[in-house]
Amino acid sequence: MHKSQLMDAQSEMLMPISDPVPGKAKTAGKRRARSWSSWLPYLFIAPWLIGFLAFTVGPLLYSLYMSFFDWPLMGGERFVGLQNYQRVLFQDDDFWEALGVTARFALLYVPTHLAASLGLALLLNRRCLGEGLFRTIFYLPSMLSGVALVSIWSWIYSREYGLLNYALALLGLPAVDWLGSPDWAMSAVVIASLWSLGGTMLVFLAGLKGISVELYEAAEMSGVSKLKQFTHITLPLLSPVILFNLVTTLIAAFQQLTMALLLTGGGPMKSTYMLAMYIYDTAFKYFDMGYAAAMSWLMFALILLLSASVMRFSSLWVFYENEVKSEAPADRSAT
Amino acid sequence: MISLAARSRRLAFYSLMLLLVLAFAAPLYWTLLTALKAKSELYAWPPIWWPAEPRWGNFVEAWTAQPFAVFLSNSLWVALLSTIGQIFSSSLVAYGFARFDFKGRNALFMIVLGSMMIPWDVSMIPLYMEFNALGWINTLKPLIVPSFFAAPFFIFLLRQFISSIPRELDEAARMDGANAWQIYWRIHLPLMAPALVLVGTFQFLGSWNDYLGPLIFLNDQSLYTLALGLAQFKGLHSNNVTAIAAMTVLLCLPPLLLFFLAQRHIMDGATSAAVKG
Amino acid sequence: AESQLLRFATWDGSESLLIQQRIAAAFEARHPGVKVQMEAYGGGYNQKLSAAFGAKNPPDVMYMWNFPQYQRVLEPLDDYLARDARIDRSDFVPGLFRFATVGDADGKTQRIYGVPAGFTAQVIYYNKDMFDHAGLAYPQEGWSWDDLRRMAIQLRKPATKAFGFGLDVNPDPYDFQSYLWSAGGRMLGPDGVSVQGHLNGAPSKAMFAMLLALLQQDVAATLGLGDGRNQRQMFTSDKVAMLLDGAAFRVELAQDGKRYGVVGLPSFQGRPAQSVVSVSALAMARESKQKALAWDFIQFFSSAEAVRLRSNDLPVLLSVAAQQGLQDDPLVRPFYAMVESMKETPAHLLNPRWMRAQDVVRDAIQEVFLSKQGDSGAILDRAAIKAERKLR
Amino acid sequence: MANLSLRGLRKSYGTVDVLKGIDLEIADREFVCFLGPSGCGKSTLLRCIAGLEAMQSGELMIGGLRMNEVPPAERDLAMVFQNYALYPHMTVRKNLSFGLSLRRFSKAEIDSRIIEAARMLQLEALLERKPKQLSGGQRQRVAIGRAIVRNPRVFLFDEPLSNLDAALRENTRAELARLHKALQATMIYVTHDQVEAMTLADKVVVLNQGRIAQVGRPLELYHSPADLFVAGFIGTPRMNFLPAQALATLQALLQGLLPLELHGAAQTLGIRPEHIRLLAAEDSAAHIQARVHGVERLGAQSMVHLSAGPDQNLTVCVDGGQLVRSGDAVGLQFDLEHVHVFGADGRALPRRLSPAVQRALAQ
Amino acid sequence: MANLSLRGLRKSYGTVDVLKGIDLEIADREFVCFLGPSGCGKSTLLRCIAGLEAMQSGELMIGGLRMNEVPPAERDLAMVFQNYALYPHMTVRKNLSFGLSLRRFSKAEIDSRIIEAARMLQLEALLERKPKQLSGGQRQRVAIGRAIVRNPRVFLFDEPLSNLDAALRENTRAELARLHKALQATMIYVTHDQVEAMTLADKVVVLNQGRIAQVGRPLELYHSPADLFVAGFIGTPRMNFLPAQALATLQALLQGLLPLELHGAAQTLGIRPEHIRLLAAEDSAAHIQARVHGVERLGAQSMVHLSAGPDQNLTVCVDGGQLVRSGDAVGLQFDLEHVHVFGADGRALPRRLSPAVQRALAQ
Ligand SMILES: Nc1ncnc2c1ncn2[C@@H]1O[C@H](COP(=O)(O)OP(=O)(O)OP(=O)(O)O)[C@@H](O)[C@H]1O
Ligand SMILES: Nc1ncnc2c1ncn2[C@@H]1O[C@H](COP(=O)(O)OP(=O)(O)OP(=O)(O)O)[C@@H](O)[C@H]1O
Ligand SMILES: [Mg+2]
Ligand SMILES: [Mg+2]
Repeated sequence: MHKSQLMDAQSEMLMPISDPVPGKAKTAGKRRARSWSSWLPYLFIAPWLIGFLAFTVGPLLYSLYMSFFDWPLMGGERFVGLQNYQRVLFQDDDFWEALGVTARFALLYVPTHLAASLGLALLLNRRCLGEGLFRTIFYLPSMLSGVALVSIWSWIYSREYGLLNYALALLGLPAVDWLGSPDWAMSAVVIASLWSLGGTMLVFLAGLKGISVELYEAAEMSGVSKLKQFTHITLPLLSPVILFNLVTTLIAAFQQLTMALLLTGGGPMKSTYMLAMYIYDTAFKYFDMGYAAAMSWLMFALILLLSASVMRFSSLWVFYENEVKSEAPADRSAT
Repeated sequence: MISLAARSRRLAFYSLMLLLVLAFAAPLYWTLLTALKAKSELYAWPPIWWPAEPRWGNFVEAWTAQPFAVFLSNSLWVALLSTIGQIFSSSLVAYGFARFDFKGRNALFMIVLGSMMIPWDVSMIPLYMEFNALGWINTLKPLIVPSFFAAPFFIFLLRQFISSIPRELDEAARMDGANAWQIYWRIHLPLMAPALVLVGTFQFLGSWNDYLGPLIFLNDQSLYTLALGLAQFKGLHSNNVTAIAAMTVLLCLPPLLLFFLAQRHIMDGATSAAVKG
Repeated sequence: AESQLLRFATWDGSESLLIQQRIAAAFEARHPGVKVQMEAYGGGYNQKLSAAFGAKNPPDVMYMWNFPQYQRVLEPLDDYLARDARIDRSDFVPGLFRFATVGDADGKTQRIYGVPAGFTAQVIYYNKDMFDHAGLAYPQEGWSWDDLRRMAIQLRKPATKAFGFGLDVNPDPYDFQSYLWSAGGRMLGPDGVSVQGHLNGAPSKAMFAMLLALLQQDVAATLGLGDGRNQRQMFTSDKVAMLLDGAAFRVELAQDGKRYGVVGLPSFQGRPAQSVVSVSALAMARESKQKALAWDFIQFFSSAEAVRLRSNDLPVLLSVAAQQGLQDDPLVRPFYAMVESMKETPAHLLNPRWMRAQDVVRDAIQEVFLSKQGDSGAILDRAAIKAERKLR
Repeated sequence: MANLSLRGLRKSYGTVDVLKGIDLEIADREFVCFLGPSGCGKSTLLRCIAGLEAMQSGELMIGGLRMNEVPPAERDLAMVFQNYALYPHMTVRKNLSFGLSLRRFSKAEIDSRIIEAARMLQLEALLERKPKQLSGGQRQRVAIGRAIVRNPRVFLFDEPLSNLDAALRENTRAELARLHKALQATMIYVTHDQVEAMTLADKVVVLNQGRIAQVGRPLELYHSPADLFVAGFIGTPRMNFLPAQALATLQALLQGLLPLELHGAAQTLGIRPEHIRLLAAEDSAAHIQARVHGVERLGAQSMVHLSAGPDQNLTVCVDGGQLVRSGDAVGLQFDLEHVHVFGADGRALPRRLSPAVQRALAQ
Repeated sequence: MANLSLRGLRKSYGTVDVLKGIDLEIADREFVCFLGPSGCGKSTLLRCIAGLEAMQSGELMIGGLRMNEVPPAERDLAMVFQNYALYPHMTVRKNLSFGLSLRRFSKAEIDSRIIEAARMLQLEALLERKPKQLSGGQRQRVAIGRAIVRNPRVFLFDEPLSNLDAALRENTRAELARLHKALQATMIYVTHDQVEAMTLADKVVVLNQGRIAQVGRPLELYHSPADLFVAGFIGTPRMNFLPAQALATLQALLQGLLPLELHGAAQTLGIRPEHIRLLAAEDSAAHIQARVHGVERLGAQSMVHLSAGPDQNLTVCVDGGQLVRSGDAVGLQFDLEHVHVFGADGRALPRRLSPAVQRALAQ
């Protein structure tokens, strides 16, 4: 399959289609075509490539460079080699603590977020009256800027005057100190973050819309229950989208900043103090840029590792419609 | 006509939807409520669901407190241009990654994914320096131009979507004499419509609500975007809740409207009936 | 004349920003060809400023409070002050310049890096309506925490969820220093390195215990979390009768037409109360290309004319305050009194690395007040050790 | 019991009326073929029966029970979709077993059914492939397989053999016939292949533009088409039509065919290509004269295209061995017992059936 | 000039060898049909010619130029895909015009071509619909239309008529034949319908498991199949095969057919259903005796299934009017000039062709 794709690519061209022309012109055209076509894919990805080189690589390398310095931002950097990394890994309890909190958050957030947004997408995928309105409303919280969301949530979570405790009281349940108790704060942040699942939900929805109705019809005819249709048709065919959402949600979980920063400020008692916030504080509160850069790079490596392993195992469960896995082991090198 | 079971199923479905609507609309409703309240009503207990006398004037007051009209036009420029840029550049790149096999493709794609994970904090200052060197600081360029160079998130998203467009369509177009560009432009772009609506929505909202970018790259107030204007309006010391709520409501109206108009393009079966089998 | 652009960064928004724009306009009127570019960074002030400094593209003049942190990139102003006859340091509220004064790297020479533009001390605001409703007399200067506690108990109304006093359990540790100082404690020793024996000294612990008791006995509302974050609104909407706050709150209350009074901080165990003072000052970037003009602006900003315009701030100039009769205004007098009460030095002026340790203190404060069942003494002991480590 | 009964079934897509009132009875265990031009509504009718498409009005009964509101899954039908609708992510084996594994069949039972279906459809070697790795005909066979492993009360086949080669088609056709006998299920079968319809069906339903044109046993349609449409549609090559008035000789022919009172009504004569004999030009037995303008040789037979006058084209089917050339002038002799007569409204006029035809129909 | 020449073309998917060395010459303006069982590689071969599939080895020349590296767009071919591959987001009109507008045809030219194609395929009323709103046959017609509006040097049709009804198919077939004449393009046509192959093709290529089994003019394949596979594959119902040794009478028959020296090699006799006559049982002209075990009535003809011994099943094609019943005992008379003889390796032994057959082949 690898080879055939390669050939496909090679024969794609960006030249106007000429009429059949006599031999000589043809060969010339052919040569031009071949050199063109080997460049062609790069032309398509050029926007990213250029942008990446222009706006990402430089700053990235610079931050790597910074991570080898004691860099107090306000002047006077000093080369310290690997000291920053050593300090992060071996001397900084706060880093590990924040990492633990982040992991806890990710563990709570990623599955619930994915499940909830998939669930909503499934509901929205039904033809029904006012579906556009439903879509819009479910997406609403995602449209609010972080600041607005946070003030809303502090109102909802307020121990004394909060809506949530009001509701609990109506149900005869005791009030919960959502943001004031280290036991609840994490759940509070997770729940609040969940409210903005609109984006993920829409991605799922668009994915669902791409699954041919006929497959469900066929399954329906075979008497396959809705649940089995979901597990055996929807999930596999949605798997590329699930993978996308999984990876991006994972990344988002690790980079989570706004909600916790604004809602709890990392507290109470650091129960929601996550890695991204620690890096943020180190950079913009303590002005310790070198150290922040080192932590950033470690976090980057960590996320990369996680995502890479997710991607790696994805071949076991992700089904790509257009990529048939060939039995030949020799061909397995290509995706 | 409709059986009892079907009817009760439908009833259950709509009740569930209604419940969810309540849950999801609550935030904005509360914001609206806050915007209409008098300050003394903010902490009324038990909660009130509609202010005794709604103060629509709060909106006018909030709007005129700052040159929000200027901010609005800046925001629109930034959001619209970057949305256009993002839609085209990302789909182009995604198409490149999805439909070609070329040397280093997998490695490059891993880099695309990887660059999604770069923590923003530390590359911000070097980026600032770079834009400064380009003379872009205190212009809208840093907020617009990078979107013309495809964001990893969207590349990844679109690539996943392209992977479900039947290759037979590419082949048919090739037979019809379309070159790679035309296949992208005439076949893939329209077929990606649902996903492009997402890209557009996300990018528009991202630009619209972006606070950090404008904060860092803009100095002059006449260039501020709404989100920055709002944050700055909030200030460090004052906490004018009603005005902020009013501005928040105003701020999310344009994206709301746009989204409502765009979402109908997230329709089903974009590629069904394309091929048999 | 060629037009000159002066960049001026401020963290203010709303009305204060408008006032500053008016000052800038007045300055421009006086300096033809000069345009003052107001850069209002709002809540992102620190981040924006650090990025701008980091990229060596800072504004010429900026609001500043944490001088030790920014010291290296700021222009020392001693010479300007010395040379400029327009500025009379003795007219400034005493003690304010101390906040803009930082020791050099060698630790010997002390230099001034900013000219004060605003200040506040902490006082107790009380809600006259709530007091009247409860039939209570208003607090008087020279009162004590016991008085406060008694009043609070009487003001407490569980039905409407109204409290007599609100305690910020998630405070800026800087502000929290008022409590500790009033008890004879502090966060950081005068040597700038020892936290142990101070944060967890007996006076500090006593203060913590007293405050914790207020919460535990449901006398004080827990502020600083949830919508307690908007503590001022809670005061305005009659949920909290007494609130510790700075001068800016006056402006909001005046706008809302709220009936309120202010009184100095209560004394603890017979000691005179002490408040921290927060000072904002104008500073000049060391990298500025137009230092003369920048200085002119700074000077103008602190001139009587500008100070009068800045009606949202307490006047930094005694002469202006006197002119406006503020020293006699019962709603202002306590601020000046509390400024004078300050004997201690805020921790951040003692050690430029304090910000790191400060977060440890913040966590400790939260832990004491939120864990509630925990042994506050032990918490403070642990925090002191950790904070000290951060300072090294 | 799986008899179906459709009453007044209507269906439209937006403004496009597709089914315009279908009334049809299908007996239990009957094998019914739907025939009709492309786009006439066959698939739609099937989908309505399956319950995949809601009808605008009308009633559908299966086994005497109203089915309109019953979801497809509960109707106990299996369907082969015209465009297969294979599960792209499942192997052929999974595609086949998917519907079974959910009904808690034992592993052994499932396997044996799959093996049986795979054998019958010659899919044994392909069981582990995914649909993308199959040829068009192979995919179609998987689609058939998926239906037959299910063993339902009613089968719905939508052009199930269209992509198979002749040999395989013949085979599969035979297997389906065998299956029909063995399973005792009702089968509804859409096809464009008349041989299929003729050989398989107990009853053929001819549809035209959303209406039923005729229902009858296969030979009935062949020998007594109800109208011009059915006459022209059934039989390949198609029936030749001649205006009754055009040629005096034809007028004379009517004598033996129709009751006298109907002679005036006769508008069109129809005669199938296989019922015309080619004679030498001017042979006195010839009914009309014509000139050959084309010959298609199919091996066993040849199709001779002739013209008998302006706009009077005919096709005649002759033995493959017979020698005809383009340009030849020939005489045509009509097999009188196979001449059809149609009125002005296009409906067939009642003609006398010869004993041979009567016998054929009686069989 | 659009003659094609394929040399040693090989193609495999992973470990599946699909084309195992194809050598084929197609002349300019020739109409070539590919026939072969499902899955034998017809579509793959077409895709290789189109350039959509890279071949593992071999060479493809069009008009004398090597095409292996030339992209599809430049080969000047049009293709009808077996699975249509319609652009789902375009209306029928846009689907048809897409290829033309890419080549910058004038608006008027595009319109006139579309109108012409729509007329020919009876798509006029559907031009503004999207593929989703079409029936299966209508989609297929759009796919055909998309190719023919293009007017290329070479057409590739992959089972283009499989979903059309008989009448429409006949029509379209005729139009394609006309088109072929008018456009003077080379046409390559995959079909399972032998009538199509026979009527349309100048040359038929029979494929079997990735190899070419025989190439020849249609009647050549019918009358002189090269081997058992082709003999069995061409002609419906399929040829009857009898072991040459099984019946003494058959041995005797060989006399007239084969040179003496080959008699020993003869392993299998083949005789088509249409070349057997049904006689009364024990009629002395009968070559063998058999018993009817099934009759399929198709109208004009009936298929009689007989058994002449254990595992000796035959099919005979008789006139539709002839009266036969299951269980009848009959005699079978073989038309000797149509008996085929095959050796042990399955290849046909050179038989003497009767003058009639020779004439037919010469035409
Ligand atoms: N991607 C693939 N991987 C493995 N085998 C494949 C793949 N695609 C096709 N094949 C096999 O190649 C063979 C030839 O396929 P092709 O589509 O050419 O058949 P065909 O002659 O067109 O058959 P049909 O008449 O059924 O369409 C088939 O046996 C098929 O199973
Ligand atoms: N979604 C739709 N919107 C509008 N018209 C439709 C839609 N689906 C089908 N049709 C039309 O309904 C008619 C009947 O379609 P149907 O698929 O039942 O035809 P069919 O008899 O199966 O034809 P074929 O033999 O070509 O498969 C067709 O004319 C078709 O164009
Ligand atoms: Mg159909
Ligand atoms: Mg094929």
